[in-house]
Amino acid sequence: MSHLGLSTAVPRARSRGSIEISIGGSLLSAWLFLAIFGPSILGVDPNQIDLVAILQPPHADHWLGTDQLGRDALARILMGARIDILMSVLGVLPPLIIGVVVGLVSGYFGGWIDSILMRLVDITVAFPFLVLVIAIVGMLGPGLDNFFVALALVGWVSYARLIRARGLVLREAEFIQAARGLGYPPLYILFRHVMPKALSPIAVYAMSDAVMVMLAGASLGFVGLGVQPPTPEWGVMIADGQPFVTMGWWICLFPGMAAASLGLGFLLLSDGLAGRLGVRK
Amino acid sequence: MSRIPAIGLRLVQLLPVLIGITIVTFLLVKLSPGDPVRLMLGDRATEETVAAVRAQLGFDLPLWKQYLSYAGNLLQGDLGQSIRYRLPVLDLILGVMPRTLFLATYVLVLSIPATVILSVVAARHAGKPVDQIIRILSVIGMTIPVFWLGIMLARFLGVELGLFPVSGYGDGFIDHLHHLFLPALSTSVWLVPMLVRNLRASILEQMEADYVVASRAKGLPARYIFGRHILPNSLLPTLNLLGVMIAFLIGGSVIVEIVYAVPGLGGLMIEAVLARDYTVIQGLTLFYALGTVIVTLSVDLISTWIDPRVQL
Amino acid sequence: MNLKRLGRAVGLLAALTLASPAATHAEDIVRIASAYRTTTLDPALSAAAGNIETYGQLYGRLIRRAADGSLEPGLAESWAVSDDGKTVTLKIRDAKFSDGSPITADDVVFSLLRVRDLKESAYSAPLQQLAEAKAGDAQTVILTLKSAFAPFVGNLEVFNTGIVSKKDVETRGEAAFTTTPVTSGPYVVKEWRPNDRLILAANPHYWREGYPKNDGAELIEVVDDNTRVTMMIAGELDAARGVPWSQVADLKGRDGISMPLEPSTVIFMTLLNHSRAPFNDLKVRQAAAHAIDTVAVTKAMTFGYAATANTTLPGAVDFHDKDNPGLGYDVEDAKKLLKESSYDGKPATILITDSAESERLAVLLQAQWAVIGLNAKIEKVDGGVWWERVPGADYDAAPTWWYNETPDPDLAVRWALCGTCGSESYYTKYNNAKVDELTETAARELDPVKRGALYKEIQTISTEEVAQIPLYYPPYANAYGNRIKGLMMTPSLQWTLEETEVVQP
Amino acid sequence: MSTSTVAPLVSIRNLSVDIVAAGSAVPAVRNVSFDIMPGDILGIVGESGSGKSVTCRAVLGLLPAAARLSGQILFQGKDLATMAESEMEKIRGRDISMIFQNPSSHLDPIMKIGAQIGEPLRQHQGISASKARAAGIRVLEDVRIAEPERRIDSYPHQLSGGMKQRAMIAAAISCGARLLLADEPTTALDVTVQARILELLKGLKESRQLSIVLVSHDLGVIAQLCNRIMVMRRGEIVEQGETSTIVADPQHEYTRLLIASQPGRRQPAVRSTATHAAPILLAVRNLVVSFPRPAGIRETLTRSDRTFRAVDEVSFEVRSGESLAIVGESGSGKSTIARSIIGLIRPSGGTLHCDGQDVTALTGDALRRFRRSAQMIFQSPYDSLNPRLAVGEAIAEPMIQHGLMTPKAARHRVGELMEMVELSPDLARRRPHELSGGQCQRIGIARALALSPRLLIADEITSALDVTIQAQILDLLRRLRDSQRLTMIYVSHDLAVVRTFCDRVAVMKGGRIVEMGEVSDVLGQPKEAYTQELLASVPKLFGADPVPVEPQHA
Repeated sequence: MSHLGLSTAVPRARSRGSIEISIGGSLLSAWLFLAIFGPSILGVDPNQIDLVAILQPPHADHWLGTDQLGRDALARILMGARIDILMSVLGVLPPLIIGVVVGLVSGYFGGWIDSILMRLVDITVAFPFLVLVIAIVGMLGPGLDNFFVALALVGWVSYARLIRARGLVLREAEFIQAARGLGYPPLYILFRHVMPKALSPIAVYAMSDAVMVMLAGASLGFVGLGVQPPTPEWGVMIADGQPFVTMGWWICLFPGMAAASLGLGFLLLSDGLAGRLGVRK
Repeated sequence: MSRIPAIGLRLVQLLPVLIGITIVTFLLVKLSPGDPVRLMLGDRATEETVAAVRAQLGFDLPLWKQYLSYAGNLLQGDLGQSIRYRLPVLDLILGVMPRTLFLATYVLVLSIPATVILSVVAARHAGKPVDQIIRILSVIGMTIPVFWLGIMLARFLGVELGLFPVSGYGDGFIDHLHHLFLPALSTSVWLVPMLVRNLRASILEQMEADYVVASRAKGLPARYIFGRHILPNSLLPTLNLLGVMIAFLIGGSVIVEIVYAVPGLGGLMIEAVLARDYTVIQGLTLFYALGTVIVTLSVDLISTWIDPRVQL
Repeated sequence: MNLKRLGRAVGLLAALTLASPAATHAEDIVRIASAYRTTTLDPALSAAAGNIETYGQLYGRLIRRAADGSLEPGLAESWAVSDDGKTVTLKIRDAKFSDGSPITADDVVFSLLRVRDLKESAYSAPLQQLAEAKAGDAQTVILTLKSAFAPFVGNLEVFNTGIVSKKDVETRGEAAFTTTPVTSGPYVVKEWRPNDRLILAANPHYWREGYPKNDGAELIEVVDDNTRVTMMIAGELDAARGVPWSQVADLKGRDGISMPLEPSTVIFMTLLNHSRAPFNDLKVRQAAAHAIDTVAVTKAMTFGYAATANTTLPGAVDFHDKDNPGLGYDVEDAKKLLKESSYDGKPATILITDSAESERLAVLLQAQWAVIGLNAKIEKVDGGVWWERVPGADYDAAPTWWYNETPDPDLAVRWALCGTCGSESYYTKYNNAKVDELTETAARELDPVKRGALYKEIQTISTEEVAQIPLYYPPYANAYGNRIKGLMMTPSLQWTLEETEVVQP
Repeated sequence: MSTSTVAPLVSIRNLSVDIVAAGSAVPAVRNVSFDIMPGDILGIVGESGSGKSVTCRAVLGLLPAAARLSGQILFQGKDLATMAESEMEKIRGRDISMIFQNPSSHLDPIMKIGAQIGEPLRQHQGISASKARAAGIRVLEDVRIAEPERRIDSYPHQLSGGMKQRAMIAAAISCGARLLLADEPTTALDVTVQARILELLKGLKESRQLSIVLVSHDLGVIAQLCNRIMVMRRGEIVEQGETSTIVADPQHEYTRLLIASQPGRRQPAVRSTATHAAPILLAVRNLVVSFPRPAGIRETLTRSDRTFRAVDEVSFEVRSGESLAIVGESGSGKSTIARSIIGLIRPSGGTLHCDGQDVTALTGDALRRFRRSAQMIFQSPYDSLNPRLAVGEAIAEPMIQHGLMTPKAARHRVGELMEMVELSPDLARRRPHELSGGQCQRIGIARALALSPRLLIADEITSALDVTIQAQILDLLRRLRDSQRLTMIYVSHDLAVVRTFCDRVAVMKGGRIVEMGEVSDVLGQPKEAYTQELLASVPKLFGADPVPVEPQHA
């Protein structure tokens, strides 16, 4: 529709998605800051048990109250930020890398490699995501490391599909044809020209995937396959705090708000990036 | 044109995938640590007893023999016997499946209208306060853990207000609707935001499509264009997402099923995993795979019906 | 306009769902929810909690245990023990199976030997002393023991000794127990929905006249603790097993719900692996025990509803030594002991399953041990792995619980403290020849006073040697609705379901 | 027009349109006034961004939400500019209709064309679906679609481009509109199809007493069809009047530039015939390129032939220093040949000898080395450049990748190459979207020349450019060709360009060469019917006989 002169006449708003990016970015940076420096600034051991002071409501000594074992909730939430941010990153990155490599190879080279990899994709997607993650974690045993293994085994599929589709489109793009015509080596074209362009939807998807990973982690905690105690992971804090909700409203509320705000940060950044990069989800 | 041969061919193409699935689950379960017999016999069984039962169940055979016998039984329609319950796996699965299917359908019945309405409202007021509110609610819906929401809904709507039962499945259609309302609602709260985000974006994209201008040039009213042109075109990508989501729902209702004590496929799966009930895990996996295949096939069929460009 | 339409749609739906009648239950069906599942109906095949709760409802046993703990006639209307204590003769009453066929001495012999001899029998320990069982006549059973054995008659009340129909089992085989077995107890199986619930109906041929006092029961499996409580409050249950301690106060305060906290033979303790460092060193074990403030742990874990444990045996078994001072909480002493010990600073593995309770216990142990310099790391595994690694002695500490089937301590001692009775002191590999000897002596001793002294000695030795670290004795925290009367849980994990009346239909 | 005795159909007075974005208003149309007379075919010509389409859309109130409009659009005594949307809807499609450039995107892909044609009928006349269908068939006959009963149940993707445009026209005229606004209706079509659509419009004007506003960037198209012309530039009308007057005697400097830029206006290339004796650089023998047919399951099942031949037994030679044109319409296989030559597509048969070396046998490094001597310039100036790379990097990249230069030396060479294509080296740091289409195409040329190729293939390089830019690029290429002694293959659908630019021409149709020879011979006295049709279809600025128009106004 560029023929019309309408869309070109409109000065393209380069600031598209900026509000989302700035709010989402600030949320994430704030959490990153809190995760890195929070625990040492506060200086309270998140695993310090005080059996005399269990389930105390927020007050001067414990700003966000204490939990069922008398541990300081604020200290646990701050330490939990490390776990949850790490979880989002480690839960997203390996599947992303595997998926990108598989998808690129599959989409750009095609042929029998593509056929085999896509059958693998078909097999993997036939399993419902959460059930497969639960099954794998159940098999390997609970804990963060096995959770990441499960995510890597299951999560790559979405990335591979996304990037394969992009690869198929880009393969026909004129600037890629041009690069081939100029005699660049295939792998150079793949990594220098195809990949950067194919990564925009991946970046957008990864942000919302981070939220899914956090939720999956929390759900695993709920069915008893979460992180090893006493690791202060937010989802497990919520799940473990469940039985005590009637005794103290603060126990699940604060980790819940922490998780929601980090999730909000990721989703806003995802939206913002989508707007900025012109990615359709 | 008749689509029967096409569907048949699709099924044939899926055979290697199905075989792959059985191999993957078989290995996944077999190579993992933990002894199912121990769980089956309880705390105080002796080692001799455990060994005897293992031998009886054929767990001492080489892996490939175990797989072959499993695959052979499958071909005869025999999914084997639950190690834990000593009941045919097929009976166990068929016994709980209707509940999960009912729940999944219920979720869809709640979610699809909500998705369409919310997306349409959001897209038509893109950038305005209504849109922002829907968006914020979506984000909240997506970030709240389902089990947390489930327990809160049960406490508030179920216990405090006494509007809905907080557990079980009920007897009879109306009773099912009543019992499964909260589980379905809890799931929808998570599902709808995902679909809304997708459909809203899709509608906004279609609203800028050339044929919309062309339709306006024909003098068609905006509302007609929206309903007759923009919406059907927008639904296609969301339909594909929905297909993925249904497959997810059928198995992924685990958490909700546990919170609301709805004995369904998800709960059976978790129990089977925790108890290492190999045969049940394998049977369920096969069912999930079949379910996914059927859903994907249906989505494809609906797509060809909506969009003549799509070929099977 | 679209919001309006949305509102209308929701309203319509709500009207539809609200208009439906609340679930109607048959008038005197008792609804009980437990986290533990029924996985088999064959009494010989399982010793898991859910099945233990179920067996008693289906299979009548020779002996019954009265509310005060004394033994009273069951299917055996009388019994006599020979003077040498080696022969037990039981007179079977004129009773019928649920299919109307008579219960004979043959069925009794068949049932008992099945539990003792079946390859897959889950728990043959109660009948290990049984040398021979034979039918005297149709109504008489003669049991010969390997040696005199004081607790034997009491063992005929253990959960897996229920009487099954020989004919039914022999004709239908395994299938008899996967659908609707012929039963001898108060109920028959109306429908079994595995992974969901067991629906029981009154057995019309039950020998106890006028029992059960209800038409049937639903044993519903609800894994999540909160959900059971929510269901209880919402009035969807008559009884909820295992209310989380945190919710006990809330439920106690609610109208129409009672929370009696019934005595149990349950003990929470932590296993210690005696076969490898660090806990093969007595001083390390003692240090570990002294490091734990069991009173505070009891309070933190159960909000004070449980009693702090003082010996290695459950508080509610006979001959429990209430006067044993226990190991005591003394951090300085613990530090000193640890310093004197062979402990090299390597972290010990605390192995737990995914239960919330064992997780919290593990965290508490870890924190309190850290105070005296005993390092520990927590390893959470699923039940299958736990049950592989504990018997294989591949752990250092494992907080868990167990209960005793009978008030008599014999089985408890054999299970948890005896190194030569099969379970190697609950897989701790604790092996004290003196304790083993005392176990056998006490079992043969028929005089209760003397037996008491022997069990006291066992408790003293094993507690001082820290066979395990006892933590607390919790009561059963079951909630009951006021729709029913007469339902309780006996210390040995049996519902008094047949005594239960529905008073407020 | 001042002496008109007939009232204008639509009278536009002081129309201005601003597009508001990010708080600032950008003028798209400035203070434009003109009349559309009954029976008029008014041509609005201008380059991209001239405001011609915006003006056209403003008449029907189809501007985007960001547009701010002032001035009057008088139609039947009412001002369309201030009319309520609900009123406007009654006029659109009934009194005034519009058709658009790309029929594929302007038809709803998932609705049968019959329904789409019937929509305005049902909307404006409230008739039943079956009556609308019958009426639709009649309109399809009017726009001369064969087998209308069958076609009415087709989906857009089942129709060819020309048929889709006819279907769109059918929808536009189905309610008997008096004015048809045609916004670049033939730009996306092949030249022979374009000729037929223009013919159709001309016919409809007669048979339906239709007035037409034809918006186009192609002065030839306008001149051929319109009796009046309005030339727009940067949102303003620079000149308007009778077609013959304007073409023969343009008053405004810009109009003169526009006319001068028309390919047909330029002098045929005067080239030495010495190339006849030059050695053969490229020899193509029996070249076949097959593609797998996009097979549905049905085809897979029936095992019918799953390939089609895009290039079918084609042979030709190119001598050193020569410029060969390959012309043809879309799907004729001309681009496929171009891509086969540099190895982007692997032929399924035949040979390609370049400098005596069989290109089809080359793989890996050998193929990469060969590519230094044969380079290609692509159609879309923006799409052929990686949007993330600065244009300087894009030019340097081939030299570095082929190990011809160090990055530092390459940077220096980039400056030279940019000057060679008449761009300021200062632009090297810009990214493609920061440059104009013409500038990007110059970057594309510079990049192709970076490897100093002997053979340069230009694939439709000017079709995405405005005509004045097109002329500049062709002039540049001509100079480079001569100074660098390049052998060229010029792939195009534009015969007018070919006539002025190339020595020899091969006319392709359906994968085969139907006629080949010296440009002057083939285009002067075409022997094949297809070549004749092709030539006849080219809109001519001069000698065109504008549509006879009844003198409704003097």
